[in-house]
Amino acid sequence: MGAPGTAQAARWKQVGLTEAEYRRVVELLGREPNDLELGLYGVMWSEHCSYKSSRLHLKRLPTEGERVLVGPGENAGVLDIGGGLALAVRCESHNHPSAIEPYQGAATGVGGILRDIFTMGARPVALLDSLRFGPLAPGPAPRGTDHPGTDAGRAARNRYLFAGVVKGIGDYGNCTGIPTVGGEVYFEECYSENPLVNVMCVGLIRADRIVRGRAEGVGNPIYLVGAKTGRDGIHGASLLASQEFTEAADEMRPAVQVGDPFMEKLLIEACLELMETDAVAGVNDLGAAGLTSALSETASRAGNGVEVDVVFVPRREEGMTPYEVMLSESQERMLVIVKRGREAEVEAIFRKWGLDATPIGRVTGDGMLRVLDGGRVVAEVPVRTLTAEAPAYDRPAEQPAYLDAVRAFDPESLPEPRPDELAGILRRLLASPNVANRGWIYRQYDHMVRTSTVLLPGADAAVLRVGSGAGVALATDGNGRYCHLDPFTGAAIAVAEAARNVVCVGARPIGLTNCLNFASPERPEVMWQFHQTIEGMRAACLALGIPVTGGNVSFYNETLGRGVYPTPVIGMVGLLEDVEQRLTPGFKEAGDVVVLLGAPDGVGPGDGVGGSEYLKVVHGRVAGWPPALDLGAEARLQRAVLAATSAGVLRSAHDTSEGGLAVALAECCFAGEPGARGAEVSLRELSGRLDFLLFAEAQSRVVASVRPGDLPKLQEIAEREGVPCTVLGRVAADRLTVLTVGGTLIDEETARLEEVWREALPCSMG
Amino acid sequence: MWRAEIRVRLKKGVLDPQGAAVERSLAALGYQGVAGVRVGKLLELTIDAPGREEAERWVDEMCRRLLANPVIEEYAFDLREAVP
Amino acid sequence: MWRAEIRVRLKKGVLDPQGAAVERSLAALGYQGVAGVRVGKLLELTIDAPGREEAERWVDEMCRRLLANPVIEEYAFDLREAVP
Amino acid sequence: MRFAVIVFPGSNCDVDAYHAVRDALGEEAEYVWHEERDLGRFDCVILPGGFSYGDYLRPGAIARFAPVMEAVRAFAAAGGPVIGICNGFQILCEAGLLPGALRRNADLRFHCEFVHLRVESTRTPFTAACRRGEVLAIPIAHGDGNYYVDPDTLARMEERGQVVFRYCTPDGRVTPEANPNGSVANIAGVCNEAGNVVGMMPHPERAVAEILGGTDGLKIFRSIVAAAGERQGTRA
Ligand SMILES: Nc1ncnc2c1ncn2[C@@H]1O[C@H](COP(=O)(O)OP(=O)(O)O)[C@@H](O)[C@H]1O
Ligand SMILES: [Mg+2]
Repeated sequence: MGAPGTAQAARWKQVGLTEAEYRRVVELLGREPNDLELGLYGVMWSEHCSYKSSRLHLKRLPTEGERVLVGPGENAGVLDIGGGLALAVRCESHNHPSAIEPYQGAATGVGGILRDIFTMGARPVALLDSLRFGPLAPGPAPRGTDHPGTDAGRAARNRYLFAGVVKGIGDYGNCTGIPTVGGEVYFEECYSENPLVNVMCVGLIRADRIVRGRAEGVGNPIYLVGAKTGRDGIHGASLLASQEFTEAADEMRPAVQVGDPFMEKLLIEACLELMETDAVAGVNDLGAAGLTSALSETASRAGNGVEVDVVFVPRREEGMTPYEVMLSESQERMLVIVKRGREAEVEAIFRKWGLDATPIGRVTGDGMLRVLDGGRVVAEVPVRTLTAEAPAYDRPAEQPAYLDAVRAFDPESLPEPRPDELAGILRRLLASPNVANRGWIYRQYDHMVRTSTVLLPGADAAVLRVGSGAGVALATDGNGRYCHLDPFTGAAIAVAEAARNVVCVGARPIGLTNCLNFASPERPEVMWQFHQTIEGMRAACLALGIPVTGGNVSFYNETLGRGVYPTPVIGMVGLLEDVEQRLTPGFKEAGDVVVLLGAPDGVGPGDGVGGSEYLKVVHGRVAGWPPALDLGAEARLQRAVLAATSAGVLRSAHDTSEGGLAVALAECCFAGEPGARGAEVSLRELSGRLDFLLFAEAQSRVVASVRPGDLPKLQEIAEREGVPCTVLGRVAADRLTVLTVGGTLIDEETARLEEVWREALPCSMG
Repeated sequence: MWRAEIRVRLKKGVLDPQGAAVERSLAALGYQGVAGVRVGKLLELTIDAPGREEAERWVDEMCRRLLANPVIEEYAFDLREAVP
Repeated sequence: MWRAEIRVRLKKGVLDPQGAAVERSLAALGYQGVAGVRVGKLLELTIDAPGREEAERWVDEMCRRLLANPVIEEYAFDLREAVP
Repeated sequence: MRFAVIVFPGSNCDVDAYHAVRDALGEEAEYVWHEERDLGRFDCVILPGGFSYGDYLRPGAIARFAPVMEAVRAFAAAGGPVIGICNGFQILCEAGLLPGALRRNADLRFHCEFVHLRVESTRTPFTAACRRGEVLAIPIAHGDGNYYVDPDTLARMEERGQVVFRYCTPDGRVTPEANPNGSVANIAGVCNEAGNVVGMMPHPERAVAEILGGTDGLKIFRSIVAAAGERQGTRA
């Protein structure tokens, strides 16, 4: 073949490579690749599979810790939780497929993350979902973003996406019998064109039974098990997630895949039964880039080669080419590398579960990925050139221009509401979709199946009971608006808040997984945001002593040049030695003392106004600096709450987040026991603007309640840890009352406030 | 008044887990010669339109906008005049 | 070879939550003159039978045994000869 | 007592039912694979919740043809106590062992939450230890729990005390607001004419410990143990 001409230009473009990348392929092979080989490079070198824009930077994340048994690089991270048990943890995005077909996109996202977990030999025990959509109701754009406002059609589309995604996640999780125990959702203009759907899964495994995704043992047979292979999603997830949305998205539509949760359930049971036998050398799920990725990753991790013949691959459709078979992203399939001689045992297990299990090839020692079609070699490339030697870019980065303008905002310039307006503002915030009760979502998820969920959705974190008497706390967090205003701080807050949420239920954070959702890495501003985010996460992880066990990067969340906010989503895992010590946010008994742990106004007056829900909902602006985060203060606060928990002093705990102190207090009332669904608090001791005290989102604060007699003990602990401890007032029966020097600011029946908060999402969704 | 019978089917090539499950179940019940089972939707509705042409246009529009999911489904329909 | 198109409908008098939801959504989209929306199932399958009569008998049996639930559903089907 | 927990492909509350019997109730339990044909060694059969065969076509439609269902039928015909929970209820209806059918929830959404049930009939072995009118707090988790039966059959069932549970308010009133799924007459559970086969959408196996939010589900399992004791007593 001659020098690449115009005919060839189309060649690399068709598989999503650049000309330089194509030349690199030729150099690595020492020849021109054939069409199939080029297709292999196309998917394996896609952003989605190769992490080519992020790989160099992700190395900055701290990944070591005493509890980390498996760090990044495998299908999931694994954390030691004591008693011989471990947790496999992973988070993944399914943004692009969900934007095209919300129900199937989200459902197959759940399927994919489940496979990542049971691939390790772990039984999936919980799912969480972190979602971002555009606004559910029409409205103007806030000042400070370049995203357009929301018209009626756009709002209807957003509701359609939201409803479809929630149903997709629910149906898949419910059918497979894995409880969806928590998550989060935000609504912002920037997610209208590009919704985000991140799903986290946690699995339980004996620490000495971890299975690796490795093609070990030359001569071992390679089995493909589960669903038959169709033309689903060829160039689907991998290419979709590697290029921004354009009008051409329409053409990609046949790439949508349909999930089969029943098949997945059978796969889970069969694979876990199989892994009990010790007849397997390695297991890997088939995800993006299908067989190609599973084969090259397993071979690469083991330093081996693989040879498969596509004629053996069971097909759902006729006339499929080797290219289609190798690149198909059909769901619910697994690759199993079986120890030679144990084939019959393995086949019997899959037969019992009614699943196909077909030998398609074997492990070789020559480091090549060799694809045969009826015995004839149709592709042959060194495995490493598809994986380790894939390109890695240090793309140019530059601080975005918009930052100067949005940060010029001065909180003091805001008109100060009259005291009699504050109750109305509280009601508006409680009704904001970013604050309102999420029951509309989590009621659609079976969050109780497996009867391990001992703290149901609605608290700061979910708690599962595990082993004998221990508990695992799980939460996700990530405020993209904060990251838009300052990605470093926003990312650090995401880590800190996720950890704080876990701490608020009495658990010690032991590790995190994450999903980084960004616009196009080819834009220097986006790359700058990405760097800053990584650095912010790093700083928070180091300060709080929490290792990163893995994660996922999703770039190209943009449409026609307008991208999503930089949105890191943190999935936190916490451990309670004694599950009976778990804390809940609700007040327990009238007369208990209500305390605020942490500095009431953060680092100073006006802290936490920038980027707040108050600023957006009431003043129509997205501006300022996000709340400041003093990592030392955060670490002290978390230590104090955990110390008070061990001492058995706290009756309730809930951190302040979107909506600030006033919303946090209201939520403690809503979750209160009968007769303890109110509070009478006073801001008399606090100085500063009332709207800021009530609604600013200063970090590192927790609302707690204690028996009056235990207050001194709590104060002592707080003092020892160096954490401010302000007595706010008392738990009351059924009203939320906020007083100040001048008189009563808020005096509302809890039930009335709760109605506003509870009805907001159901009302928007009809 | 027109009565429309709308048939919504999964596009060719799109996986139909329900159809596959029904096919396996039929085989287990002893119906060996059954193949190609596909499960779709059947929608029926009455529409008040001045004439067949309008009824047709409206039903077609409804299918595109709501009743079928163009990403994975295709549709077809019949109309017959109904006594109100 | 015979291709069967089977229509499974909720019996008259059995409330149809899906139909009601579709009707509400259509009204919200501005289709005022739509009424009586019912959502059923459309099953299609190929059956290897020596003749039309056998094919008919078998499909009818499948419907009674599996494809429709007689407590709430009724069914009807068409057969046409298919080239294998 | 020895409980059989039937496992269909796609069952997923089998483990919970098993543990409820073993750990909370303190009786024996054994998983029974859907291909087995003999239930002779058991005193009670549980058809657990989940999504047998993915709930494809209709929930329970495919599972009812499993080989084990012949044995369940025989066990029930001999007067043995059988309870279907959620998907198990759907399977029993599809199999014709219980009257009626379960349609899609009225709002087309899956509902997972604690609800209140009023015990309407204590003539079944599963409610014998409850009081009539007693209110139980037990979770539901289903998308197809909208019970339907034609009016004539319903009238006959009411007469014979075949309506076992109804959705109600915390203080026991049967209101439309307390009905989570649109079931006729707020029905949450029914039994056959003989009273030994019960189906219910709510999950008693999820309410067997304080740490899970309540123990009302245990009353149903305890009833069956008590009823079996009595039966043996009368036989002796
Ligand atoms: N998408 C979701 N799926 C499941 N549960 C959710 C979802 N969004 C929020 N929740 C649950 O609702 C509760 C409140 O969530 P959120 O307001 O994000 O809490 P916080 O402010 O403490 O981070 C939590 O228990 C959370 O797990
Ligand atoms: Mg919180």
